[in-house]
Amino acid sequence: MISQMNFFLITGLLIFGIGATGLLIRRNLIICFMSIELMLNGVNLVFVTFSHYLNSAVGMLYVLFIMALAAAEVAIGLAIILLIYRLKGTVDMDSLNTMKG
Amino acid sequence: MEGIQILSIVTFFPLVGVIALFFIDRENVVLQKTVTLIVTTVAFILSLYLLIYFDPAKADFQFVERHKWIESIGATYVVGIDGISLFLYLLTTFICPICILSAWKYIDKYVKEFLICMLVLEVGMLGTFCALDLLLFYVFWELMLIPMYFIIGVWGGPRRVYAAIKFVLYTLFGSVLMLVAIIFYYLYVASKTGEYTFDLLKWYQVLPPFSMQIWLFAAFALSFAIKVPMFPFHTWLPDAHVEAPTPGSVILAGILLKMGTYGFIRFAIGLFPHAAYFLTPLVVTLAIIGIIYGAMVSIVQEDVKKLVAFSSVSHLGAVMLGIFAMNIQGLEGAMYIMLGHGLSTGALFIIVGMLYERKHSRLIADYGGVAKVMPIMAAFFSVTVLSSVGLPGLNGFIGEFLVFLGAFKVKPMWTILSATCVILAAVYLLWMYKRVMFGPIREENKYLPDMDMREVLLMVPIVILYVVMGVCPNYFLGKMHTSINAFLQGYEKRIAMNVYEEKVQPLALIRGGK
Amino acid sequence: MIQEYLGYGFSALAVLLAVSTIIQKNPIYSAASLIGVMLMLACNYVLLNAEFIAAIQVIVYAGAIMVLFVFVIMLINVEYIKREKLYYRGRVFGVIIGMALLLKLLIVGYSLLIKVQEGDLPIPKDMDSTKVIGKYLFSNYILPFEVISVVLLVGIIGAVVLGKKERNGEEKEVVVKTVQHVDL
Amino acid sequence: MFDFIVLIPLFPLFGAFLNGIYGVFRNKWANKPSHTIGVAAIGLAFGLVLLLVYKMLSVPIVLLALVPALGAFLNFIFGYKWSDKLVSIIGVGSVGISFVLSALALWKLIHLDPEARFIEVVFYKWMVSGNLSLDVAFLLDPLSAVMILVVTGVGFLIHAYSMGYMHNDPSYPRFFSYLNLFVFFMLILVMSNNFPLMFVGWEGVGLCSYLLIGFWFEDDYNAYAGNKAFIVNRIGDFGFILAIFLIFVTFGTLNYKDVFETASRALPYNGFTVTAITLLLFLGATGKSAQIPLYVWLPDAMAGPTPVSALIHAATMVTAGVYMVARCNALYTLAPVSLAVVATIGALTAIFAASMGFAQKDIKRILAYSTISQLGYMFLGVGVAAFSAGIFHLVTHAFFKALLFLSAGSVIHAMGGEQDVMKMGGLKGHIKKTFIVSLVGTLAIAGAPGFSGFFSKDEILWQAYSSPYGSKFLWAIGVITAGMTAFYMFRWLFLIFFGEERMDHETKHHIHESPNSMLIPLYVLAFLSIFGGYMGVPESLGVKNYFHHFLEPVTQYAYKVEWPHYSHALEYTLMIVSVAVAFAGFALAYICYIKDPSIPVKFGEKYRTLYKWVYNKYFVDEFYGILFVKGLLKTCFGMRAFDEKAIDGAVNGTGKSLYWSSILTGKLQTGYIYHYVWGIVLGLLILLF
Repeated sequence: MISQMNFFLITGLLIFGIGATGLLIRRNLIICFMSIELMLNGVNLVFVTFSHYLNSAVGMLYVLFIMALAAAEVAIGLAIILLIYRLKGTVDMDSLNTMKG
Repeated sequence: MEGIQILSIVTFFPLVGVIALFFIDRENVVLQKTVTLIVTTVAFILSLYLLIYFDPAKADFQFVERHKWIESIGATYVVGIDGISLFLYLLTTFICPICILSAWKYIDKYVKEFLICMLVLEVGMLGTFCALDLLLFYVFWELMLIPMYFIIGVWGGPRRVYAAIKFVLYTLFGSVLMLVAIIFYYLYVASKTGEYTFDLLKWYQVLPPFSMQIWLFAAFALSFAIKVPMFPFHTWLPDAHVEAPTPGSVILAGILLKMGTYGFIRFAIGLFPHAAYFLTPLVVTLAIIGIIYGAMVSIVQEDVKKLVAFSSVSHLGAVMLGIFAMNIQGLEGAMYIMLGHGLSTGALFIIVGMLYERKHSRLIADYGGVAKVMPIMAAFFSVTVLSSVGLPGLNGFIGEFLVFLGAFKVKPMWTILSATCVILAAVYLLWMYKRVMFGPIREENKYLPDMDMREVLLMVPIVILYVVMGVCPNYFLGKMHTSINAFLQGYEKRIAMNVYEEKVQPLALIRGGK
Repeated sequence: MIQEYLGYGFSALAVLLAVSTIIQKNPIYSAASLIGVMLMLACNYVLLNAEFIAAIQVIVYAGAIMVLFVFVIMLINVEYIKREKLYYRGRVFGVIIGMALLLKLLIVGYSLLIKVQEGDLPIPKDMDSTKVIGKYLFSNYILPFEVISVVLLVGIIGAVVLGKKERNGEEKEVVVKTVQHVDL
Repeated sequence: MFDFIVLIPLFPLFGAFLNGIYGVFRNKWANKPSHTIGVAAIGLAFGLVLLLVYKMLSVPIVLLALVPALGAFLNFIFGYKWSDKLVSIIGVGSVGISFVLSALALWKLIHLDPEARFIEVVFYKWMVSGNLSLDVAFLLDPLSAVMILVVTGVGFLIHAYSMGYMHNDPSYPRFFSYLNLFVFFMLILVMSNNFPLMFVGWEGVGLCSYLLIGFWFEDDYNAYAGNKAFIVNRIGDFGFILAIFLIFVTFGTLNYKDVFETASRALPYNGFTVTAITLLLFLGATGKSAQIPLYVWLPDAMAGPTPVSALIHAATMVTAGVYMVARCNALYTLAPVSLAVVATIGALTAIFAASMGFAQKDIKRILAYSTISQLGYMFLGVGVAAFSAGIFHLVTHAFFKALLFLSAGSVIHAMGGEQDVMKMGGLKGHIKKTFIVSLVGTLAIAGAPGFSGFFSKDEILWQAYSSPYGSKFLWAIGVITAGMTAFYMFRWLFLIFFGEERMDHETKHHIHESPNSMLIPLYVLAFLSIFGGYMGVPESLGVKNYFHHFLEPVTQYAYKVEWPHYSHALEYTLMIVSVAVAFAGFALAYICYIKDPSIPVKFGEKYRTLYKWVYNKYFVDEFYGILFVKGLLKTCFGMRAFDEKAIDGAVNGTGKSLYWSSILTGKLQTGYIYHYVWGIVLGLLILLF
């Protein structure tokens, strides 16, 4: 029982870590954005796992909230990416450093 | 008398003006000014209630109001005044209408915003003088900063932005340290009494150990010393004064500076007597340096406003000397100089402002012989200068006399050094007056208009107060005696306690917090 | 028992697809892999007795969100994007840091796992997850629920505002350029 | 019964107030409706103040005040044209009433027992702070009675004289306002019963002196002279106020009576405290009374109108120091060191200033140096504990020096503003009346037997010789100074009234005698200069010394020590010596300036350096200028530079360093998102460790 739970948890962590790694190694805004989605999904899995094994509905509720937030985030984030592309003609992060100090 | 929450009414009354101003047409400048003038005047008249019903025989705080504020951290809305704050409070309400009147022509852009700033500033100042809760005090203390920042930064002279930022950063620097000290002491009080509170009266009942007092006193004192301003922390003052518009300078010199000295009496010394006693030599040395230094630097200023600003450094040094003489004459004299300086320096700035309105110059060298064409101005100017010089019969003398007497009782050398400002004050002020008003008149100054009715009306109450304060000081001193005596007795009682044994663990205090 | 093995399988696939997501050069492939990850996770949710979440996962994530992604990828010049350099200084270091983070998370997570306790808001035995979620969402979590709805609304409005085309000259030029890119 | 003395200073104050307001606003109010409003308001205020005083005192004598009040009110209503007349009525009238009241006070005082001649009238409580409790209270004792009589009497005459002298001056009301204010402060000074109140008057007269010296402020020099006077006086005041503090700390009170009684009872003879107090007080006196080293302001003070020089810088204000030392005789007699200092400084000033008077050319400056010299005499008198002698000389000096100054004013008036004696001469025939009164004044100051100066100067010289604090040396200086005085005063007289007429034709044509309003005060003063001395005829001449006995209740402390007795014969001898020396001075002046006017020229050429030094007043002014004024300014400039560079530099430097460091740290913001992600992840890792 516990080993099964650990397995799901480890899966969640792995997905989170892969997402973080993706964020670190890619320069394409869209792929980075997808990596963030990956991280969110990893966390979601952990939540649901705990919800199941600890018999608490809180985890599932949080997953719902996270999904709603993710939806909003994607809507705005993609709109921003589009806008950036329109203004700059690129979504490569290397060319986006106007916030340079 | 019960039930009328007069202090809150007066303190927040200027906000009525702010609301009224929201509904006045932007173009209708005269109405805006009139409304503000009426509101501030009504606030002054209301504040006279305090003067009439103030019981000089009672040492406690009077007109006290207590309301819940932020219960979760134990902050309460407590206001009240005693003999120490009474006249400072009244001075504020008195100066404000005069400021509005002095700004009548001087401010010609963003009038509405300016008036709102002035009204908010008045709320902040009044609140600072009557707040008895440290958090409330801090809120009011910071509240003043913002309108003042705008007044200097928007309506000031050519280098206004520099001056405004210097003023705000300098003052903030001090007050942040004070905030840290307030929070620290709050936790200490909680660890001692188990009650989380910012109430000053409850804080007075706790006496922290010496090692802690030193640091807390230093934090408070630095904040107040910058505001006063004491000797090495004074450089924001000339810049702020020179750049600020007339009403800004008047408020700055007349009232804002007194908050530092008031804070010293009420908080820094009141809460940390041992540290104050221990650091007296340091503070007094700085005060004496300030007295002489301020006077000597102002001798050679070319800008009238700068001269007056440095004279403030000198006068406020005398206030500090009086406070730290720690006897009744010194303290009462310090209070009296505060009031007198508020009037006379305020009036000096008003007069300089009037000259500036006419000639658009503050340089002494641009004037000369103006008394010929402006006899009324010359008369008011001379009375004000003399009051600032400390001529007996006017307000300045009483305060200086008492302060120097108080200091002499402690250490004659203090007085011998600092009383040289009696000579130096005559040198810088009269020399300036001579160069501005006397001598042959220049061709281009021959047609400067004299003071008009508004300007005369604005100066007359001030001049009457000079004379009243100089001739009948007992009326004013009589209302202070009990409070100042109680303050001194409390100080002596507390200083007799032993605080040198206890050790505090600051980290434990913070971890033990709520 | 079969469920257990199914779980292992889905999880393994999810991880593999996740890796694929981040190493694909073409964003479209990445998106496809991501959809796969989400589907696999949905399967896992079913195994974990969270049918409602699984359904939402498929509908919202795999459906709505990923469609958005794909749209955007389509709008953007794919050819251009493909030109991204995949190998550069720091990438290896990035992988190392990512793995280190993963490891650390595992260690910390394990140490925390010991302290895991029974949670509140228990799931009654006779209720399925959908019902439980409904019950709690509209009682204990009503305020966050409302707040999240406002957030969504803000998101919608924000997206609309951001996507709106400006009407002054310079902006137009850029838009034209963009359209040309799409044509290509 | 003595409550009315409160009014003595108040009347001049009212006058000053009314004239001041009028002077300030008269251009504004001319032919305007606000005129009436302003006038009504002031009249009302005046009436209210009078009512207040009346209620406070409940003395019918207050009604007297209503007369000028009514006059003032009516005159104000009737407009601008009559204003000067009105100003005169208020100005002169108020001082006149004060004079009448002072005379009344003296009259009542004389009718009391000598022991009871000490009356304190409390006006109101001034300030209380801890154990400090001060009243605004007036003291009437023989000393202050003499002083108020001199102040109001001479003051009244000079006011009356000013009506003519200042006629047609555009600032006429202002002048009378200041003059009245001066009388007020002077009366406060002499009537106060405690030190701080005396200090009020002390500074107040300094203020009026400042205002009046700079009265014609369009001339830069006048304003400069006023400033110089005020600032130099302030140096003295610094000493005075320290003395007040020391007195308070020592005695716990500042009331004269308590201080003096405690002092004579409890303080040790020749103790440190009492010496310090008296020396500090004397520092104040040197400032106000123009003694070495603070005398430099007085010659410059002659920039003011002549009546001012007469009233303030000759008759009254400058003698305040003498009054103060006499007032504090209880303290001074306990401090022989201080007394010696006072006497020495007095004697030195007397001879030093007299020598400076030799070569001056300005008609008023000669008199100014003479005043300094005579003040030195007074200090010599009080310095040998002959307080009544000092005061006596103060009184007679007030008469004859006021007379001399006013005569000088009359001469200047006649010459159309010319002040250089080298451009006068032979005026005897043109302005005979002025000449006669000037002669009287010169004789009095030179100490011609029978004139007032003879008695007072002689008493001082005799006391300097015979007092236990005196010495033959001091006496010798005094006698030499007497000779010098006679010389330069007759030089002054001869240069103006005798010899050839050195003025140009234009001026000569316009020479005219002054109007009666100016001459009548001169006659009165001339009368006083002759006969004023007879109230203090020395007892050796077989008459009772009224003056001395009258002051005895005040100066009694001086007689606690044994005074040596000398024979009358010795006194006669000394008297004859001093008269002879004075006559020698006169003879020398006669030879030099009438017999053979070429002698001084030759002398000046022969001893060029000496002449130059004397003419330039030994370069003391220049020396002070370099040492103090330049030094102070240099220091101040240095401090300003320090303030701007070091202190403000440190403040701005902090700001600048923060600015640059923020620019540096800003470089960390590369703008690349992945760098921020790196930061986040690394931070997370660090946190998890």
